[in-house]
Amino acid sequence: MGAEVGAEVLTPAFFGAWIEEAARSVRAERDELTRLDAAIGDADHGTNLDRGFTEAVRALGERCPATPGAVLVLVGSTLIRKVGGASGPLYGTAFREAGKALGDAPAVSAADLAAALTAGVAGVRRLGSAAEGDKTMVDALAPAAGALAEAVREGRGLDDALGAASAAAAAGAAATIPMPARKGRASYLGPRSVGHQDPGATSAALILRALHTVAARW
Amino acid sequence: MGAEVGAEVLTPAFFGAWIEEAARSVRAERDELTRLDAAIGDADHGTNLDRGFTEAVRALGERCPATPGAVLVLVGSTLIRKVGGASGPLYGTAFREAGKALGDAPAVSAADLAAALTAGVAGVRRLGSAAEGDKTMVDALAPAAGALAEAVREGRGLDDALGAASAAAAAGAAATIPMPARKGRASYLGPRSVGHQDPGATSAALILRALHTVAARW
Amino acid sequence: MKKLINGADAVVTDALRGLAAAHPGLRVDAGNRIVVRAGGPRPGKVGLVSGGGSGHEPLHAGFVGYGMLDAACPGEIFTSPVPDQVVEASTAVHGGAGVLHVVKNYTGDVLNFRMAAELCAEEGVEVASVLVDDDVAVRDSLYTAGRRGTGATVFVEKIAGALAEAGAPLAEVARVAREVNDRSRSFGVALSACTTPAAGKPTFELSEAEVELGIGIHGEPGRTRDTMRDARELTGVAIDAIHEDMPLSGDVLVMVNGMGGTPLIELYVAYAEVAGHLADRGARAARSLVGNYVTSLDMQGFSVTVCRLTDELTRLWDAPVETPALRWGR
Amino acid sequence: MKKLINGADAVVTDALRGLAAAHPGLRVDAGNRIVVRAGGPRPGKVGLVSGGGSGHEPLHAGFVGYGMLDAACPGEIFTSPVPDQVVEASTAVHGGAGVLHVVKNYTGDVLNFRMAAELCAEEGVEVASVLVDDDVAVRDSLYTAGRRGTGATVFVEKIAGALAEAGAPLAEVARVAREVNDRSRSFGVALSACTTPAAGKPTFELSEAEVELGIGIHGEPGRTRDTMRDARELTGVAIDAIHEDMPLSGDVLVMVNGMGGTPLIELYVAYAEVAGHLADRGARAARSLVGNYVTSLDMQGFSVTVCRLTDELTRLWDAPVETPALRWGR
Ligand SMILES: Nc1ncnc2c1ncn2[C@@H]1O[C@H](COP(=O)(O)OP(=O)(O)O)[C@@H](O)[C@H]1O
Ligand SMILES: Nc1ncnc2c1ncn2[C@@H]1O[C@H](COP(=O)(O)OP(=O)(O)O)[C@@H](O)[C@H]1O
Ligand SMILES: [Mg+2]
Ligand SMILES: [Mg+2]
Ligand SMILES: [Mg+2]
Ligand SMILES: [Mg+2]
Repeated sequence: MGAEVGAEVLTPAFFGAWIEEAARSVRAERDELTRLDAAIGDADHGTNLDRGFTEAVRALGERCPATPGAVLVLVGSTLIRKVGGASGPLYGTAFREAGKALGDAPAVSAADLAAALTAGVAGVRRLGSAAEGDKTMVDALAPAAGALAEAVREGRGLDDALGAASAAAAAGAAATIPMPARKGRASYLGPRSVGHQDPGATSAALILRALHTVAARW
Repeated sequence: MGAEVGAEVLTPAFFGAWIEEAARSVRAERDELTRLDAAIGDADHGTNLDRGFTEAVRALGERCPATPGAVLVLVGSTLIRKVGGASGPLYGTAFREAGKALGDAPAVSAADLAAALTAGVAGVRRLGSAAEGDKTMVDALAPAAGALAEAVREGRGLDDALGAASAAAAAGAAATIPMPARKGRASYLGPRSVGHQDPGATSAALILRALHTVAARW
Repeated sequence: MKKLINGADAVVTDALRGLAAAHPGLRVDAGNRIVVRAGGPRPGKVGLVSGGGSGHEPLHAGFVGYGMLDAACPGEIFTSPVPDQVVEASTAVHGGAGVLHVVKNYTGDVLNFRMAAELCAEEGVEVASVLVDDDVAVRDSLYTAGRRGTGATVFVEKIAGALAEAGAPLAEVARVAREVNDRSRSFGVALSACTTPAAGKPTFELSEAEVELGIGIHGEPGRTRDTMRDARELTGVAIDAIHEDMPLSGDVLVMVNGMGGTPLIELYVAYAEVAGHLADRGARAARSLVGNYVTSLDMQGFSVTVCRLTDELTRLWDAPVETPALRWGR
Repeated sequence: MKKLINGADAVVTDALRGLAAAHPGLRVDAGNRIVVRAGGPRPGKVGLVSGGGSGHEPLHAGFVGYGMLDAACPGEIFTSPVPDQVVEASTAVHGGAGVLHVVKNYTGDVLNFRMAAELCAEEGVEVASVLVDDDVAVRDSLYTAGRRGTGATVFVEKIAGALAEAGAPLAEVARVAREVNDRSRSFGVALSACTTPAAGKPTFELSEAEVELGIGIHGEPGRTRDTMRDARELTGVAIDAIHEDMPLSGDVLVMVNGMGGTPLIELYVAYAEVAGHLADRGARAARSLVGNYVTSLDMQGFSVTVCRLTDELTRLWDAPVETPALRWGR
């Protein structure tokens, strides 16, 4: 455990395992995500993501992309093609942009992953024009990308670095609770959105936790 | 109290007082009648009769018919014109036939009243073709008419005779509880109508009780 | 009970005011509760009059217009109209060729329309009546008031209305109306009871696991309470009941009708199953209606009505109609 | 939750099968979730494509047909469609004159339609988009995703559809679509929440004494919770909110729309009040729709949509239309 930060140890299989773990985790939390979305949205976030990640796992199984970048681009495209709603294009873009940032290297490093995550978050921001504090998935994704980049700069191990990213995402998701929403459906509620955790930030934290889980046993 | 059975003491005012008392009683029991109708019918018997008797009282106030017969015919016509449903034509016919039986005498005796009630019940039977035991208003009206006729034959006083009629109607209404309905809406329920008191029999008992109440203080 | 009303006593009058405001093609007397086609009676055309308790909207007032009813007499909620209404409506639409009363088979409707018909005769208006009694859930008509009139009412009114519009005489219009009724059967299922404004609470209680099978359209419980099942099975129960009473084959007109509280998406789910069940029995849904046509206030549930078509009935069904709730061809 | 379905995952596909069986004038691809007018694209006619989450029936698929939409793309329940659906629908209806996307203003709909429009452009299909955002309950659009698209969608689709049917070019059809949206406002009130099949329980709880004011069409709570009132007052709240945003005068087209679980009799009660409130403000309900057109599954409640008419809009509204849910003139 604990590969060198600079080492290109992250193979397509690693990324495939991540998506499988994310799919498992989304499936397990599906009803909770839907419940969160019922409170300030339209009660479909859990089913949306469950459908999307199930399809992503299937697509990876059928096509077995040869590079990490191709894995993430395929995941992103699948999410766009299968999820719908706000989260489909947003997560789809995140994965596609992250995948494109990884280029066509056959394996990538933690530093590459950090850069990819940053690129993914930038894609989400561009498409949805949400800033941190708007009570969206950005509130989990952006701190996670920041924490990963920081850990990589500090030369911490992969497990450790992704642990930091996952923790930052979870903290970011929790921090959405007191926020009034300014983007997405929850914004229609104005001040009534306060007191509820954003479903997209919650799912983002799950996806980052899955990444850490897979890294920890890699 | 206790006028002679043969005496023609029952004036238009007596019949007007009866209808007013019946209206009061129906108003007081409106929700209960509707509740009974909800169980085996369509939840409108209380409002139907309340509407009808309110209109009947108003019509009597406006027109002040000069004979008992005219009072009852006006009441019956008003019920037909205002109630609708099954009970409108049936009660309307009962009062109209009873009124016609009273002819144009300015005052009538308990014996006349007994004959009129019998005529009214016959009208209901003819129109609705329900027999006793079918779980309808006939199950309260027929015993009441029978008891009144009997009491009159026995020469009992008005109060006493109408007390017997009222008691017979109440017993008849209660006896509908174990019956399966064979007429009206409740018949659609088949055996499921068993265990509920028929709303029309219940209202018939109320109307007979009102008659006794008025007679008791006449 | 939460309802979008101004008070239990005002519902019918208020709804009629709304109907009048929304449909300039109708002449609505909200006080006397009569809805008539604007333009007055057409000389020589048979007039079609129907009516019944309110709470079944769009039935009947929503079917007043070209090619269907000439007048409707809405009673109080679930209460048949009084004879006066029917007489007034009949004389209003009488164009000299007589009037057909379309009467759903309920004791109240039958008695009030019968009294009205007698009064009409006294006033010189020739009246024929057709009794609609399509609900196969009511059996043993020796021991009941007979089958209820439910969904087939729409078919009878549309098809007889088309024939009347074409100028057929009263006897012919009555004949085809009876034929439609004879060839039609219905069966209804409730997922929840309805709440009348006057009662203020549901007419019965169903748990999450229960349905009422064989319901009518007045919030009364059905023949039996059974376990909740999926759309395929529930529609199967309905089609079985109909098929057992009237073997299905050939081209049929079928309506999947919502009871008022069931959204359209579910009615389409049900229709997909109904079409399949019909095909399994060798019948073909040649014509169809999916939607809320004969409702029971806010009840959740559905009914299925099937009419075995003839060429004549199909032609009359397809003829133009222009009413608030049914419109095509113009 | 009791629903007339075969399982939460099957609802949309099953309903599309039912739609296909009931409406031979539609070509339905239940698997890919595309509903297209039968007969293929008409050369030279602008294609009209809309779509959005399911659960709002008859919107949008019920408005596919002559004089209205050429195609609809239903997503999952309350979930906007994916770009592939929109691209496939757009290419299917493209008759060489371009395609108009009618998009309700929700982040998901906007993003998916935007991606689809880019893909269409790559495939050589010219696309214009009109965003419907009529819901005045959403204020402060700096701090929100902007106004929601609700009832005005029906007006936009009908009126732009009529112009497209008449052979107008894409820019003209887009112009009139935007004009309808600009002249339209909506406000909705919930008496009860809806239950999505996936969630299985109501999205919020309301007591007997409460209503939600300013709701959208996705089961989300409104801007504020308030005390239940009668139809006159509740419609007054809606008209006030609309009037405050867009002063009402002259001839208007008005829709009193049910949210899916409210029976027609109550919608007519509400319409009577709405017509009165409009008259009080000097506006006249020159055209109207009363019924369930843009629903939210089984939610009880209503919305009011008002469009300030021009002669052109009135003429296009009156033009013939032949779809499952809106039909006149043919
Ligand atoms: N403009 C946006 N930028 C970033 N994230 C957004 C934006 N709008 C919505 N989201 C995210 O999407 C989540 C909702 O996703 P989902 O429920 O699947 O879609 P929908 O809102 O269309 O039903 C929200 O919780 C939020 O995190
Ligand atoms: N054929 C009949 N003969 C006598 N009484 C009848 C008959 N049908 C119904 N009734 C009586 O009418 C009562 C119902 O009256 P009501 O609820 O006012 O009318 P509806 O059944 O039309 O809603 C029943 O409880 C029953 O007593
Ligand atoms: Mg959502
Ligand atoms: Mg009753
Ligand atoms: Mg009744
Ligand atoms: Mg959604």
